[in-house]
Amino acid sequence: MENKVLSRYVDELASRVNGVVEESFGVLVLKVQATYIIEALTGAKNFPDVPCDFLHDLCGVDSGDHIEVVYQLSSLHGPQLMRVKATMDHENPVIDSATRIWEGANYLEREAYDMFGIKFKGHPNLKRIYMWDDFEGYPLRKDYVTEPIEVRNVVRTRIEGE
Amino acid sequence: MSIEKTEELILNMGPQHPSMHGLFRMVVHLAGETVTNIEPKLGYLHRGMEKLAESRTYSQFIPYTDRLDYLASPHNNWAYVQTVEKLMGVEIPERAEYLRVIFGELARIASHQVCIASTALDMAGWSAWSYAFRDRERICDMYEMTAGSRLTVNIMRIGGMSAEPPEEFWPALQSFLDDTPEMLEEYYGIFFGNEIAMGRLKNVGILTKEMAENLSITGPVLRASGVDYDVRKAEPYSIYERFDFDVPVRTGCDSYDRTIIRMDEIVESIKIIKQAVRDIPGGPIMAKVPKVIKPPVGEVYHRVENPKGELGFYIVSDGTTKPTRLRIRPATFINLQMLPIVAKGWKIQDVVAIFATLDAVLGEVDK
Amino acid sequence: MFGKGLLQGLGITFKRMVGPNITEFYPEEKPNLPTRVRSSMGLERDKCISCNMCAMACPNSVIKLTSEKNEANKKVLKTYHMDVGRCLFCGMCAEVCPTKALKVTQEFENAIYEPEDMQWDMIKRAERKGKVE
Amino acid sequence: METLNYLLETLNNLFLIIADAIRGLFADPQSVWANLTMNVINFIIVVIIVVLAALILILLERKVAGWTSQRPGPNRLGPRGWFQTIADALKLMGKEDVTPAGADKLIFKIAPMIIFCLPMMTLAVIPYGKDMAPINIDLGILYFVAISSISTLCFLMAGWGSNNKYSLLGGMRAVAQMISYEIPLLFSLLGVVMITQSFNLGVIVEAQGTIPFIVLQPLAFVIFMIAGLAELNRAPFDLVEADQEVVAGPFTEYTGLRWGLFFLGEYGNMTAMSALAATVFLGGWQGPAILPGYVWFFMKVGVMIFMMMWVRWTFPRIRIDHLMHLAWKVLLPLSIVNILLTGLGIYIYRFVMGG
Repeated sequence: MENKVLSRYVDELASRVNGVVEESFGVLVLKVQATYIIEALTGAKNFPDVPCDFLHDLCGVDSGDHIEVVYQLSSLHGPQLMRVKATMDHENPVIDSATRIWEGANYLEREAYDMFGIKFKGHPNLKRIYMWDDFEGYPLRKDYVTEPIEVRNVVRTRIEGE
Repeated sequence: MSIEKTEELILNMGPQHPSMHGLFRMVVHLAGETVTNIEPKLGYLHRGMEKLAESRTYSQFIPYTDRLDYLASPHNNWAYVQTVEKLMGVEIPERAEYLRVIFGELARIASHQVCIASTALDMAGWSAWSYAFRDRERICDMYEMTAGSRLTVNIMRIGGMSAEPPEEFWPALQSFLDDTPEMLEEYYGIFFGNEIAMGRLKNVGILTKEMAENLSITGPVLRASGVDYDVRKAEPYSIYERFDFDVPVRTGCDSYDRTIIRMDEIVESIKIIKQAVRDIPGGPIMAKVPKVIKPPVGEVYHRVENPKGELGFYIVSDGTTKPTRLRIRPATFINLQMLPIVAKGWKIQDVVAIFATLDAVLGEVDK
Repeated sequence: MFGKGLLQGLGITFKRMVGPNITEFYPEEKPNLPTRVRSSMGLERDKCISCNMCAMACPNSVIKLTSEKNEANKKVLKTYHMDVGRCLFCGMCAEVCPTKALKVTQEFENAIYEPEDMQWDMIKRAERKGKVE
Repeated sequence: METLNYLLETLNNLFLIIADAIRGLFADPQSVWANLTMNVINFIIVVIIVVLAALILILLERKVAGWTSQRPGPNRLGPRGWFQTIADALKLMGKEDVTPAGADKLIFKIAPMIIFCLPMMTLAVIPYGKDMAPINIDLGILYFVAISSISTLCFLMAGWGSNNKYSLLGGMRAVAQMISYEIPLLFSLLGVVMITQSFNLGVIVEAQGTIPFIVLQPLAFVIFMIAGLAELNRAPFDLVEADQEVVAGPFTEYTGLRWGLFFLGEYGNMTAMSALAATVFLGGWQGPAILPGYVWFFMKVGVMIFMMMWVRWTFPRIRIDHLMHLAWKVLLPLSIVNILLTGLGIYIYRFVMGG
């Protein structure tokens, strides 16, 4: 019942933001272009009756030809769950920051920037969070090359007479 | 003659600092003793779990989940294996579900004991620390006799449990459950009932309900801010809907409530374990799963109530033996965002206490 | 009344002060570990069928083994190396072993002085252990 | 019975007899040279007391820490670990003496030396038995408090000289805390001074022949203990060296024996403060004549020290604003009330007794 109401709202929202609605394991997935993300998220936050007003998670996904930002939305006042996916260009991923809607997106967006190089417009402090500042490359992208174990695995050898 | 101005003192706390719970580092701006700004710096324990997952098979990643929130490793196993099971559509045997609940709740107790202990220790309550750790040892013993390890337990497998608890497990569990009221009384007597501790924690570091919701805070920290939300009730996973328990909520929003709510949660966990021990059926502990785990193409998100907040796994599968993308939603990483906001204007001692009440485990924060 | 909690705390610590100790006197009294404790790995060479399951189950590619075929065209283990520096001690290798040739053992005193000692030659270890006992 | 009494009497005056014997070696027992010799001997004895007390107390502290958390404490070296501190001292001597690059070298180096001198100076005025004060001065209490407050300076010197932000914070905390607690400390002693009408510690002990002042001045004793703990930077008032916040405060940059001197100084000060408490409130060397006076005295000091350790391993640390609040808004008014009540009591006593 609840799900039907939510599904109706999501469909309405999808038509507003040129999105596609899918369902995966009982969760509605709304796929939009990166330019519509703020509209989609505000829309989801302000659903009447079943607001998806809690940003549960935000992460980047590299699907080969394009980069996605996945927002897991839920609510503290009901069982509704929703997933919003914003697709962008692989070469130059730019998206609007969700920090204006949820302050909690701050670190998550920094992490996504750190790992995928997604630039969040309007983020208050978009710096690398895990890797050091002059680290090159974005580790979780599929085109990031890791050196083999033999190169990384430097073992000190015993010096004779020690 | 130059005019001397007062300056902010910029103090670098961590990564090597006694109260930074591992390898947390924060740059604290101080005006005298008062904190004007905090910049947390993360990444000193970053092991690239999500990257590692992409080069491991689904079952090979289970030991790695132990290293996330290493104080409650069965819970991490649980969240991960349930996500994969959801993706594959595996039904697991009843007995395995009950055992998972027992181990998960034991892990919750152990984790909360460490939280209480380390909060006490960060305020120099040495004895409270050692008593809580003494009692946690008994849970570690139970892990050890069942799974063979005390900290990184690695007890769950995709489709069930790795091992049936040995005979001596059940009496040990029973005596632990019987002793818990006494333990809690002791923690209360030595730490929570202490006027100095109350003075240190009460009305310090207020995190209001609105702030908590806006900052995506989860877990006991959220419930101490007056939000009645627990994944075990809101979206019952595993067999939690069969148990009768309450979700403790406190409305103080301060450091004291963030800590003492964990005492209430221990009481609830004891209730759940008692019911699980009463109802546990016999039977196999492992479902029939293929030797090589190959989930279908798809994506799944699953979350569980970790002792420290909501732990979520988001797996994108392309039909091969290795996940394309495995995202871990770390609870304390997101909870940590409140530290600079909440601690502003308090003394440097309060920052240490507030950080302790967050119960951050850097294995989970840095992944 | 203010001070009640303080006195209660003093009472608890005094009770513990005069009460019994809980310390384990480790080097003098060895702990009695449960048999499932996975502190190190032990190999029985004769049981091993060189199926490579352990190496495949290992999350960190710790195990490297080679085998050769004998007269009866059966695989026989030739070398078996573990790079314990990378080992998580998760016990997955022992769990998948079809013949239980690889087992977890309770030898926990694994501290060594040199990094190269972390390369365990499991066959040699098995032989050495046989001599000691 | 006669012989037993005689034996006790001898034991009680053992040190006085020895002192007389030494003086007797000189042609004129009251000459300058005899006095000088006695002073040197007294000095050596005080140094021995400080060092021995520190050695024993460090072990005892660790033992108490162990016992409260259900451990045996150090138990490796010697019988039940009794030689642990000696081994630690040897280890400290063998360590490299590091001076930080940006340190103010002179200040950095003399701070531990000064703090080590203070307990010796303060312990010199304590009467260890009947007529057994190494230096018997009339302003004993004032001297004691004045000297012990110099340690504030040492903490600030160490904190400033280390060129470390944690140390600086610790040093600043030390100044704020110790100067605040000086006042209630001295005020709590004033009640006793009013009763005995003397600052001389010997006279104060003599006055407690029938009844120790803890009975007459319980409030003053409590204030003295709290203020004394704060003055000594002991838990729950150890904000200066709080390892969870400012790591070790002023001692962060010290290594080896310099750090050891701080430790010796801290435990020496602790002994001195306990000795003052035992002298002023618990009756010093006064006690049933079954044991010599100095044994009673050291037993009382021991009890005080054990109390301090017990408190340390039980309580969490207090916050800095609560600390100031406690000093200025609670202890100071209470100690003034105590002085008022004492004055009133003396007045009533005199009125009743017709003095």
